[in-house]
Amino acid sequence: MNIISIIAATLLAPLFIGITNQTKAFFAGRKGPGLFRLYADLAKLIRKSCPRPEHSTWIFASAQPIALASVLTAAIVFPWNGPASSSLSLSASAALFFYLLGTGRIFTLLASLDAGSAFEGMGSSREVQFSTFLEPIIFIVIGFLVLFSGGTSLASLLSGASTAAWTDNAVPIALAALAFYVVFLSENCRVPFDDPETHLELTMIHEAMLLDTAGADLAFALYGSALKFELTAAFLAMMILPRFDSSIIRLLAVFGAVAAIAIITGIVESTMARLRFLKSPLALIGAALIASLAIFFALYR
Amino acid sequence: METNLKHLLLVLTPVLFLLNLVHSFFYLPHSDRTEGSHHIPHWLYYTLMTAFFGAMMFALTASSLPLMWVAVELTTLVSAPLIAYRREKGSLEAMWKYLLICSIGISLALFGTMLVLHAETTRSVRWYMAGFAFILAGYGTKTGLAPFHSWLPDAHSEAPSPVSALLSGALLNCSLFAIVRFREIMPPEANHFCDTAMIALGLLSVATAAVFMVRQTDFKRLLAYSSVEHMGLAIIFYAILCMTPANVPHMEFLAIAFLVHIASHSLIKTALFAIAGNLLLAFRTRAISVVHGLQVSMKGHSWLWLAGILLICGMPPSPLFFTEYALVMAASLPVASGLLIFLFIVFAAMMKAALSMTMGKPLAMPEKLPKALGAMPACAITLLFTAIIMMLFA
Amino acid sequence: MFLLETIFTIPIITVGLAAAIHATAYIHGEERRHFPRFWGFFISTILSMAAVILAGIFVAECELPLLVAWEAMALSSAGLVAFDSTKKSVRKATWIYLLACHAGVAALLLTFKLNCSATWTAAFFLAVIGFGLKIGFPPFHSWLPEAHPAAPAPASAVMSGAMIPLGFYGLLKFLSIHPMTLTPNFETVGWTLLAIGAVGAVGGILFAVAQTNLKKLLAFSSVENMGIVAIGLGIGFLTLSDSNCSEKIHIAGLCFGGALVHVLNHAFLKGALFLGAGSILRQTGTLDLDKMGGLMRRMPFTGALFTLNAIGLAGMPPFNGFIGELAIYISAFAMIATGDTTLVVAGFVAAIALALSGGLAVAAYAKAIGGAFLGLPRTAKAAEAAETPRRMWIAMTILTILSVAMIPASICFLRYYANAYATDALTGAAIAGGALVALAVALILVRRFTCPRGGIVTKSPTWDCGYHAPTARMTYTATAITQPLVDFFRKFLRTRKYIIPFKGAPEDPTDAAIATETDDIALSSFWRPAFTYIARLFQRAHLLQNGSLHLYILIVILAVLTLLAFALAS
Amino acid sequence: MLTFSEIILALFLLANLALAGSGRLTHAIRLVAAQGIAVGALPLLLWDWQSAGIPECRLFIIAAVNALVKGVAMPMLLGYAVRKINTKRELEPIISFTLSRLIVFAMIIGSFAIAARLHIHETVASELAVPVAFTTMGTGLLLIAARKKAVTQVLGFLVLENGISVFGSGLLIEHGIIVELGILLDIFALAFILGITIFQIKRTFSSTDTDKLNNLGDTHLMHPQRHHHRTHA
Repeated sequence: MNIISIIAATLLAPLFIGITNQTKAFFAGRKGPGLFRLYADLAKLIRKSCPRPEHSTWIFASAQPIALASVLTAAIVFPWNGPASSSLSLSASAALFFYLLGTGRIFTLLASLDAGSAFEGMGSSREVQFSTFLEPIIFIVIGFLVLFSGGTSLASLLSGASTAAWTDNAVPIALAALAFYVVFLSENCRVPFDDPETHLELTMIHEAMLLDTAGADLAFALYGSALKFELTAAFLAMMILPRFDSSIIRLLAVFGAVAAIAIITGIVESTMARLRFLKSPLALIGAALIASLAIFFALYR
Repeated sequence: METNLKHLLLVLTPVLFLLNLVHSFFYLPHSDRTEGSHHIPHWLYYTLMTAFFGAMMFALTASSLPLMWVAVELTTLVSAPLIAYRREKGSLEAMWKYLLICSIGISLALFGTMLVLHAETTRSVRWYMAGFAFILAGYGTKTGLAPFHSWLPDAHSEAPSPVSALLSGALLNCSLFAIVRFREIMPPEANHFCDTAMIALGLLSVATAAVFMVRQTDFKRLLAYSSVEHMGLAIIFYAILCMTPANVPHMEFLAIAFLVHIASHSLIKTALFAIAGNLLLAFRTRAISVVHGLQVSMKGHSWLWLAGILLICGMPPSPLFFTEYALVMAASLPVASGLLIFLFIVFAAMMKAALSMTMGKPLAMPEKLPKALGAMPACAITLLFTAIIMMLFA
Repeated sequence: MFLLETIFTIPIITVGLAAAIHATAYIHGEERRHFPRFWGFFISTILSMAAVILAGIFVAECELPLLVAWEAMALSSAGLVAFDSTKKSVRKATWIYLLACHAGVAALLLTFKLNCSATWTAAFFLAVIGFGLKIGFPPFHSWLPEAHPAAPAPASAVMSGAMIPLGFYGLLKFLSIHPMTLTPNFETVGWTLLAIGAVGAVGGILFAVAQTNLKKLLAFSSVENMGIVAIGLGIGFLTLSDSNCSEKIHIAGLCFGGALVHVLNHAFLKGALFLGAGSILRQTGTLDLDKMGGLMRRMPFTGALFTLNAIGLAGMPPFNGFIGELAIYISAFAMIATGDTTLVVAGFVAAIALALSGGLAVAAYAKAIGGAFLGLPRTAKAAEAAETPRRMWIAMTILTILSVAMIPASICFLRYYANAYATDALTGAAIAGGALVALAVALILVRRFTCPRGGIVTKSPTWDCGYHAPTARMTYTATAITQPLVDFFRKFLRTRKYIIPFKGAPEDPTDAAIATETDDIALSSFWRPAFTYIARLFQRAHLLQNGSLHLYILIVILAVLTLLAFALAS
Repeated sequence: MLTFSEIILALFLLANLALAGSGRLTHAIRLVAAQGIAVGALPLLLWDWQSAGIPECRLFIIAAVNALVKGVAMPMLLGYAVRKINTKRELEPIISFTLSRLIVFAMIIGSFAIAARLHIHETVASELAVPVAFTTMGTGLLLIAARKKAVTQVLGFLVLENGISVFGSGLLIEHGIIVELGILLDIFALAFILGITIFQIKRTFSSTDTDKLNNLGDTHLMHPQRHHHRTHA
């Protein structure tokens, strides 16, 4: 069961990106690239060779596989099946999950610096700034979940609350979810913070770091970000969803919720303009305040 | 305590005298060559030096208190011409101040002696206390306790370095001994006043030394203020010894620490003054800012100077570390904290000077010094550690 | 038995050994003349650190040996700091370092003087100051960013890896003098350490982010890591102070264990990083990150080892730096889970401080690795740099191997120390780390097979958005990488910008640049003004010794009258 | 006899007032000489002739030597020095003569107050001797601190010593003849050395104004123009 859900998750990941893009196309009145576009892209890219910048080193060569490996590991430790997950997932700490995502980030960062391009440097410098602000918000949210659920492992945090507890804590949960949604947008380089569609522009963050990445490496990078999108969305989904007794229903519910989040993200991206860079940290600090508010609600209810 | 201190000083003073006498044999000729020959004749120098030594021994062994006064006054008289070994403006001024301030001080001490002697007949505590106040001021002047110390930096910096060393290492102790002698005959009712006054003066001395060492520009004055500091420490030490009841177990340890403090200070300071004198000869200046980069230009002296400064600041393995530890542990909290703060400032100021002198690139190349000049400080420090080892095994 | 002693002895031996190997090659050329001085101070530093450990065992009976060893350690390491004795900055650093050490001993003297149950709290705060001056607790850390760049790299490695943590050893020994019955004190201890640790962890790494001098960066990162250890210990004591928590012994064990593990991790990782910084200095002659670049190709072993250790110290899985932090995270979460308000607040403070410092650490080390090793060389010297003699990177390898060994070792240790509390999570982290490595290898193999032509890669110029001939001057410098972050915290960091004007023709501004310098805020805004103020004040008092005999005699008269009045009044 | 000693002591006080207000060097030296002779005579005057009989010859010797040294030798030495160094015959005051007199007057009152605190209850003479001694010492210190010339400082020092001697003889403190002579010898030698030093100062500084004697000190940084560390070419 566990392996099946992990495999399902890894296979489904590009689909959710497709859902978001389709939603955006719908709002823009376009036909859109189709839900399965990313699969095709990946299949094409994986078979291409990877030209590398002249001055790059083993860091550049190994960064994308390592980055993807870390996201995959995060997918492995993620408790897809709630209490019925594998013992590894059950015991894993939330800190491990997010630090694994961080490992991926630092290698992407280093690779972009290795290329020695001014644009990639710019992207990495921004990435560094945003991830710094994200980290505390994530841990405030985790702290809230710990307080709420009483457990410390990722699985117990995301096991979902009983209906009574859920209704009692609707406000703090909603606040925490809102804060985490901001984190989700920033972490996955979505619109108010970054624009995944705008390769080759001075305004981008994540994609800028991949300017010199090509071929299979680019496939790894794209797939990694899709998987990260799915994982963080699943985290958000499991925060909100109540407790389910059956694993399968639970898994389906999670994927359904992730799809919903993908659609919402598409809507958000279609309706919002990108923030100015100087404003972005302020938005993240706002999210931190929202998350803290959730804790106060939970503590002094 | 009195007899212990006396015995110590009776050993220490001749040792210091001999060290400085031998050092003078090498120092004076070189000094005359580099600094001009306008000085008192050598025979007079050595005569006065010996007389100085004699007067100090006389002060230590004098049977009665007035006789001790005579002896201490005598030390002033014979050491004054030594300070003005070279007849030039600075040393004359220093000698004049030394004579005048110390004489006033010593007159006050005479007055105090009379008060105490009279109190012996009347047994009046008031008289004892008034007498001790004058003794503290009078002999305190000679000991170099603040605020009576104003002659000390001038005299120590202007005198030839063997004389400075002897003044700092031996003379100050002798007058401290005079205070101790008087303190021992005070009646118990006067204890509180005596000890408080001694601690207050001691703290003031340490504080004054700290204040004047900060941004000090003259390395011999730096050492002079360090003497003020250590005399302050010694008198606090003694006051605490007096305050500690005799049956306290660490009393004996404290008493030994007091003696060790005095002996170590004398030996280290002698070494330091000798090094300072050599540096003065080599660079022809006492300015800290000119002596720079000894590590490159005078390696041996650089190490000696650093070692000496660290030892006098009470860095282990300096015995002063242990004595200061004992002092802080025995002192009351405000005194201990005050002491630690001022000692820290002293350390900061001394290290600043020492590092600026030893490290860096040399600004001026020093003159070549005869090898024998470096022997004395090394000798003094070796002596110090020999003494420690002897004490450890004794 | 002797657990604490063992843990704090390990870095002394290992980092000391590695540093010694490194030093044989680090000190080269003209400097070899000073070999006796270096080795004299180096060996005495190691010996005095061992003496501190030994003296710590008997601290409850007699504190004097500890104080002596402590001073000896300070003195001999000051000799190492002063090694490059002709430089002005080194002189300044030596002075500051000696002052810090001496002030520490002064505080410790008072600590032991006050160490009885009535004045225990005062003694504790003094101990925090005294040992904190060695550990680098803010605001007493100011000597670190001065002394580390001044000292030869092997000395920095030993000082940062082995000596600084001895402050914790001393602090824990001090706390162990008094029996566990003084529970109310645990709260004081806990909150103090937690607050100091949180400020140190976040503030330290924030300043590290802003540095362009590699060793200063590493020094500030030591402040951060010591802050993390303090956080661990702090929440441990807070847990113990809580009376109604059933699992408190286990949670506290995990906290303490995590802190101790982090001490070791930091020792190995930071030791290797300082050695790496030394290798760079030796080969390029600079520590300025903006003047390096592209060293990974020229110094492959040093570069790879530095990179691995830096990522490890940033606390990223699968490296060992993560395990200690994870233990502290888990215990912080466990504290939050208890629902007790005190513990919840403490847990949040700890978790947020750790998270923030973790995020900033990524920035700092990305800057260090990126600035030094990646991209293109920015100066001729960096372009000409060659790999170091073999034993220099072997020394780093030793420490790196130890770091890797720390992963299973620390899990075993924590299992033993925390009574198997939350061992699953730690083991899980290790397994996940293993999985990560395995997956990465697998993916690289996959790429090899899917790529056409058997994975032979083509090299092309860097794609710089249309500009086809990127030069070294176009790549992002270390300063530039963290510029947005530094700019965001400018009020706190007070970074100064220097515009280096171009010297050539205006139409070809090839040598214009911007350099930044970030001073330690405690030094520039507190210590230096305070010291200058006191010095000025004292200098004004020098008027009392203005040479006028009349004034002197007036002072004598007044003093005599005061003494007399005191005598007659009492 | 006791009343006579009281008159002498009262005259001492007047001499102090006169010294404080004296503007001429020779005049001041004469006053000090007079004080010196009085100090020498004081032990004999205070001697209880009726009951104690004729004192030992020791007392006479001490009195004679005291009077000789303090009343004759040292003033002569000073007078010689003044003539030799050819200094101006005025005392240059830092504190004006009037103010100095007022200060001495205040000292007299203060001394009586201090003496009262000390509870003296032996002889009538000593009751007066202690405050007189205090005042004389104070006047001496005042002269040292508040007059510019080096010679005046020596003069002040002699007054200070006179005050101490008054105290000693007033309380009939006996040191024994050797100590007594030793003390005297010390003071004489001191005066002698001070005199020689004044010559040397005159020669080196071409002035005996003590204002010139303030080159040593710790205020160099505040007065950089005075910063002169000895550097020989």
